[in-house]
Amino acid sequence: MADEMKVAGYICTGCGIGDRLDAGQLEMIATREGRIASCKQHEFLCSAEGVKMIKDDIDSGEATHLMIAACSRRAKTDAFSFGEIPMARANLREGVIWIRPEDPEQDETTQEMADDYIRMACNEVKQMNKPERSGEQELNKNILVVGGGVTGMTAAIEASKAGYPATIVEKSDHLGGALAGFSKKVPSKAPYAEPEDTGIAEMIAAIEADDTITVHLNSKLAKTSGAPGRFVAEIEGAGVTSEFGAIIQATGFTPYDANNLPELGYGKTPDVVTQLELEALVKDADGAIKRPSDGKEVESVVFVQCAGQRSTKENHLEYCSGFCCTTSIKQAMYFKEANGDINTTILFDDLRTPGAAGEDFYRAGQEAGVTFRKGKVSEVDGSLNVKFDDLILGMEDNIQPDLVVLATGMVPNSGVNIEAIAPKDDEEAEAGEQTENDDVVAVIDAESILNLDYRQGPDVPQLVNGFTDSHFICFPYETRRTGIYTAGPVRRPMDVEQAKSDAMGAAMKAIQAAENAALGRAAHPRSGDLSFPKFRLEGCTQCKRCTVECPFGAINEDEKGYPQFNEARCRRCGTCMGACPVRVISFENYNIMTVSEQIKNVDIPDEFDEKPRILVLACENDAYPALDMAAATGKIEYSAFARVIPVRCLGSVSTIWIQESLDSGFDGVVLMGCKKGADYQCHFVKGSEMAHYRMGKIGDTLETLSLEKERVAIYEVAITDIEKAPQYINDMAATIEEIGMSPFKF
Amino acid sequence: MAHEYSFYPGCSSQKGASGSNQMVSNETMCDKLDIKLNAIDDWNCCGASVGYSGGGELARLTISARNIAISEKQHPDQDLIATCPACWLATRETQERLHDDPQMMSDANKALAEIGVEYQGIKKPARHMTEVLVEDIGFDGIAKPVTKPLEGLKIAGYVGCQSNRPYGIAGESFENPMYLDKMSEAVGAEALTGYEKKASCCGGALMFSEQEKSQALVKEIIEAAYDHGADMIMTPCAMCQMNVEAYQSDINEKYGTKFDIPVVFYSQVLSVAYGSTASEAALDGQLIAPKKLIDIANK
Amino acid sequence: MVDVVATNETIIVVGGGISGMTAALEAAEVGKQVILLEKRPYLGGRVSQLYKYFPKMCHPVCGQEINQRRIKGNNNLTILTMAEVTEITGDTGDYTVNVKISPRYVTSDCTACGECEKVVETEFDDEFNYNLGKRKGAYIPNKMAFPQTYVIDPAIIGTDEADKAKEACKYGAIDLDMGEETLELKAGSIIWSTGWKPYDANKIQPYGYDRFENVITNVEFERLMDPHGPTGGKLLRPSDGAEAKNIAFIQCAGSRDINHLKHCSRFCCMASLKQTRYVAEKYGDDAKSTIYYIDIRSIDRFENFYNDVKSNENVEFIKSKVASIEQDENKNPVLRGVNTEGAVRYANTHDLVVLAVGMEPSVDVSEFPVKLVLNEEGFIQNDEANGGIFAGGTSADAYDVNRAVQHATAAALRAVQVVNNISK
Amino acid sequence: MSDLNQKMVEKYKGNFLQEVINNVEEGETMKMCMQCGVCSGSCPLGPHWEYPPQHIFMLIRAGKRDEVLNTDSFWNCTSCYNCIARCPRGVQITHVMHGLARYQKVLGLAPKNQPTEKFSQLFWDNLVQKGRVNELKLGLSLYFMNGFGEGIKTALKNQKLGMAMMKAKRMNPAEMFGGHGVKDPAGFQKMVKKAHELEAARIAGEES
Repeated sequence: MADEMKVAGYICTGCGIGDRLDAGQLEMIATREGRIASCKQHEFLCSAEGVKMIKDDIDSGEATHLMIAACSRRAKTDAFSFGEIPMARANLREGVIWIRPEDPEQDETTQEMADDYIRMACNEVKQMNKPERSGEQELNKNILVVGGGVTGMTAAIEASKAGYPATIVEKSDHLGGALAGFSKKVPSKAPYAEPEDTGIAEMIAAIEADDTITVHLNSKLAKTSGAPGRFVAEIEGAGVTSEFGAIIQATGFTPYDANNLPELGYGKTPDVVTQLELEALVKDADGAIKRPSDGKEVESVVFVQCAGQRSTKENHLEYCSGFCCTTSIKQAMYFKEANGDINTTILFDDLRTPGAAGEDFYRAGQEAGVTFRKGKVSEVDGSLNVKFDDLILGMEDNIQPDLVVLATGMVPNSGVNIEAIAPKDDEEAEAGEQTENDDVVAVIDAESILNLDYRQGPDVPQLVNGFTDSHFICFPYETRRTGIYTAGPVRRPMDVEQAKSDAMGAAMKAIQAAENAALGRAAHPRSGDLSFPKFRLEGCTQCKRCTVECPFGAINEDEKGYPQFNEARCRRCGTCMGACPVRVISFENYNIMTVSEQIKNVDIPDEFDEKPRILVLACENDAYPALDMAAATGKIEYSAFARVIPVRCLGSVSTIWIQESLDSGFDGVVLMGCKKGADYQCHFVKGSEMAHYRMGKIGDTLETLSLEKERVAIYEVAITDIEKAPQYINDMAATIEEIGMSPFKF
Repeated sequence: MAHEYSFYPGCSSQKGASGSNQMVSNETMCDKLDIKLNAIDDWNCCGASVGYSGGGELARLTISARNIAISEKQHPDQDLIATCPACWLATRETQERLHDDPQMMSDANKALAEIGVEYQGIKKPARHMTEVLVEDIGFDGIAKPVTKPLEGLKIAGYVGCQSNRPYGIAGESFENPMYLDKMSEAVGAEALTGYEKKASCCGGALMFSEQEKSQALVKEIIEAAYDHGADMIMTPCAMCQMNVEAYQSDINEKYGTKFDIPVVFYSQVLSVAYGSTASEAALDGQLIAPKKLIDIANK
Repeated sequence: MVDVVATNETIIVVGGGISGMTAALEAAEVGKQVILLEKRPYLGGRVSQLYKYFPKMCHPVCGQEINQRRIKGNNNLTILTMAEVTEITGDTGDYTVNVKISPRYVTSDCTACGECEKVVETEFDDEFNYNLGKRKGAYIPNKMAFPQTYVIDPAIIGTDEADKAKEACKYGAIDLDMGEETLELKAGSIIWSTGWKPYDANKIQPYGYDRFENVITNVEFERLMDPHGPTGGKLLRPSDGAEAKNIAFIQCAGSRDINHLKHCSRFCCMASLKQTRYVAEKYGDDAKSTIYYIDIRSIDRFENFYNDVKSNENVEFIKSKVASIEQDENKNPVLRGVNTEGAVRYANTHDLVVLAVGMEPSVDVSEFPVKLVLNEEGFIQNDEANGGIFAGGTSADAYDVNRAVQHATAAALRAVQVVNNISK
Repeated sequence: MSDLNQKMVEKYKGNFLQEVINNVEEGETMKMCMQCGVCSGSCPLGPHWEYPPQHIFMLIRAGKRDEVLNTDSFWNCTSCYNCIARCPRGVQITHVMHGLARYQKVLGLAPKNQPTEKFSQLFWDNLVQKGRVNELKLGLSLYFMNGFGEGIKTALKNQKLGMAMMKAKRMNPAEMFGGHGVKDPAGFQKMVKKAHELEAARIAGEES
């Protein structure tokens, strides 16, 4: 195919576009002003026939770039799908006729709106190129699993079953983790009535029998560098360095330190033990369970739930570890199985045995004769006297058992809290990095786990309560370190069955990361995107903005301080592009120019036409769909003076675009991005936050232009804000009416 | 062809007993519906709902087992039915309890052996008279013999407790049973379906020992019936009938109310709709005369 | 005519809710051929009927937009809506799946321009809004419906209403002669993610859902709060359209109850806590919420959410399974019971009661097109006897969205394992 | 303290839950109680109970033997079965309440002058005499259960009702003499006696 660019335009006149707009004029603007090679009209462009017309032009070489003026880029995607061919879509339906009233008075401005979208699309597509695979890494199917507990072992076994070799790095001298120290586990199968074998032995056997699984005991990661498809891990202890396609972090938990609970008798007498310590007692006991102090057979045992958990006291855990209620029931059953006459009492606040498995097991415990009392324990003294407030009987009561078991919680082994130690770039600090991390509890393991050779720190970012969870409800595995997935109690508190299931999910994502890295395809949420950031070294001032602001820690710095992009780590959000003050970062199909050209080519009527222009930069994930849906209601309108440009993420917005638009006579600019902060909804986690930060500084720009700061507004918009989003645009229109037109119209 | 059943009348449904009006009207109703009730000879009391403390579990179960055993001997292929909810409940409970607990079963038989009776375990679950009507006769069947539709008669169907809980009538809910309402409608009366006290307790046997507490309950039952504009309250239960009808003057005295509402058995209502005379329907057995029903009967 | 290529390396996902979508996408994004079958005319399932998610109070459609875009950009994934599995035969690595596809009467030529909807007058209960509102006989099921294609209600087929719709369509996208189709698909592995349905509140007799207008369910409450729901987001109680400002939430309505659902449905505690936040957001101090509970089950960081709600003095917690509900003369529900903490007897009048009904498997045990190992509650067990058929999401247990998605991702791996072992 | 009561205290050493499970009608089922309180809230005479059923179950688990065996709460049970119908855990509450009342009585701990306790005994004695209840005699003995003077008052108070019942042929003076009964009252009594012996033996833990 010829190398020269041939932009072919196609204007659909269906869905009322032809009735509401002068298609002839649009076609003329496309060819004369947009200066594209050809432009055709079709009354039903998304029909088989219309699509064939386009395909034929592509095949005949008449079209190397497409300008499609029809409905929103979100609509009819099946029809308008032409592989990697650069395509711009002028949104004449949702973007123009559906949000403008059918009213002769308004026809002129409505038409002007459409005219501009044609100009914008024609000039946008000229700046787009076919993205090519980076070819940075080829397929590496090896999965690195950090941690050899039940989660890690499951991940390795299951990855291997899918045909992906796994390597387990375990810091201790044995596999099995915490569960290896258990006598039995909570039942996983109906009728969920009896404790069942931990299954650890079988798993270890399976791993030993599997020659695609490598195990390094007494080992940890000295250094991890690279990216999905080409991670390099220096495994200290084993003394090997290997390459991996993806990483699963299954480093589990550390039991909460019961020494923080003297009021519950821990430390005062050996007969106050934690759940994990009891497991050991039971494992060692042959027959009767004896208490540590004097070896007396236990005839009465009390379990204290939520020991140091669900509490805001200092050094306590605010969260609920979830597994402890069923664990205490299971442990009470140990005693009942040994001897039905042993008194077993569980003192709880809320009994948390969710699901079918949980509630069945609770009833099984009752059947077995376990006593449950809703009671708040105030004290356990050295003589094992358990004082508590029985919340049902409304009375102080006490029991003096032979053994007290404290249900203490899980503290994640999530390594270093990088927000706490990150090189505090002033800017970053102000940007309020990781506000949701204020309430991190007891960082047990200050030692790094992954030792990532990343600009942004050695471990995966932590979230609420120090766990590494993604905090995405819809996408639980999305960590901010591409190709590194956390699973098990390090991600969120969980029991054995959930951990095993979690391990499988993480293995799924890891396999996916390796495969997609090999193809140069982006990971979630822009799955499959082949574009990736390129940068012009000559222009770079080594200011480090990009390396600091990348939400995914994708960019490192070389010794000279130049950015090193790691495509496979990149999520293609463009935050780096937005961050770069000298505009050296770009994507083939999305860059400073694709937007600048749209801005420049909007027709700016002169001041006295009273036709202001409002630039709307809307996040394509939420704000832009919200505007589409507003249009679809057929009831909502927004100003005909608005020109909406979708952006990958508000984080990708370069302040230059704001400046250019104001220079060229735009009267106002509205930015719409996703919610930031603790409950962020930004699909790139930090993008929206960065944008807000940058816009905080736009004031200076406005001052130098001696423009009112009201001319630039930034909003958090949720996808459901189909009234608000248009309203923000109309508000800007009103503001402009108030403060008057921009003086920069030439 | 006639439906035949083995019948357990119970203490209140005896000549000259508190529920004799139920007994009489039930016989009339059954004639009209071609239902043949074969009373079991030599039945004994079921222990009712207060027998528990004097009798205890085993003795209570044993005396009911005796009835069942006799019934099975006398009318082998017939369902055992009762008109009295307490009798039915005690009998059915006994069947289940002895079925579930072999120890209890053998103990009961040891006691029964004293009189040479043996209980062989559950064959057919005991049934309540209303079950027979609803399941075997059906509401269409109930409507068939009607010669005097009870037009304009507003009836609050008061189901009470023991015919409804814990077993209840098939397909009915414990909280809002509808079968009495459907019966009323089947015979042309207006059923006050929204009557929210239809399944609440009248105090049962505690009317004798805890009159004040029980009458407080009855007051609400009657009040609600008035609120719905009922002409009368209709019940399947002799205990309910007695408690709700007999103490209205006491309640009036205590609460200054002016209660004077008839409380009848469904068997009396159906009998009248089937053209029976007032005495055939045992309407002369009421303490508060159901005038509207009597007028229809006398037409 | 639907034509789909399927081999024994194909993965079939049954159910297009959040779990099914996730399982299908995760498998497709690792390069597998996937066919996603959905019974409804659109994807999204139950979550699309929710207003907000806990704990972030964000909107389900937000994640749906991303998933829809993942689908649009993925050629390995085939979506069939209005499709039901009628039979499954064969074994691991070699299944034959019979699928019935009901007519939509609208082809892919539909541009969603909405002309047909304008001309059709007949209205039907809107199932998307749990029948709280009405929709036309030609309709797009919801504003985020995917595929963005209209549906003609079979009930108007053969009437002049249908003809009117057909005429109104400029694109010949309406095909009234469309008939039911049946497909026979091969598959190596099957992911069963048909999800859940709310427990039928009519069965919970003491609470009179069937008798009292102002007793509603938690899923209905979601629709009432949604600005795009039947009341435009106004919290209006059914009996008189008055704003409800004293709302009772009854936990374990049908759950943890051997007379109904034996299991704990897990999500209902958090759902009710979330719903009290809706009320607080809407009315601030002008409204009161009361939660009647047995145990509050806010596990892991949800505990922080629970603490936030507890710190709101307009939310009261009463440890009690409500015994019964009656209705006063103003149709206000009156709740009777005993607060078991201190044995306090109450008769509380509220203006609206929300039953936190639980989840039961949407597919009845007896209706499974293939024999699977189920637990007593009807959830699919993770059992080798199930061969290459795996549960994904709430077909396996009662989960919240996050757990369901996590579980579905794991299910995707199980399926991938099967087909990878075939291809190698 | 009665011998039997003493014996039981020693036998169960504070494990009152087990004592109840072994000796109280349907006592086994109360293990499943999860303290939801639906029974307490469903009881028509609930407000009159010192401890409502769910509270009693908690007391039993907490080993509060005296509190439970000294209350007259369960004598308020009207046998309406609301609690059983609504219990989410299948606890046979009505029967357990009956069972506790019976057990309290067997241990000789029944509260003095508990009207329902007295009446239920009268009722049982009455039925055992002839195998069927003699309502007239029961009525009269009921009036006089609190002594002669009381009886006259109650009798007069209820005279109107009595007359009305007779008029309605729902009370028969002839019942004073003979009245209904089973054919072999003696046999019936023997049977009941045997049953009581067996039950007593079981509670005492003797093999029967």
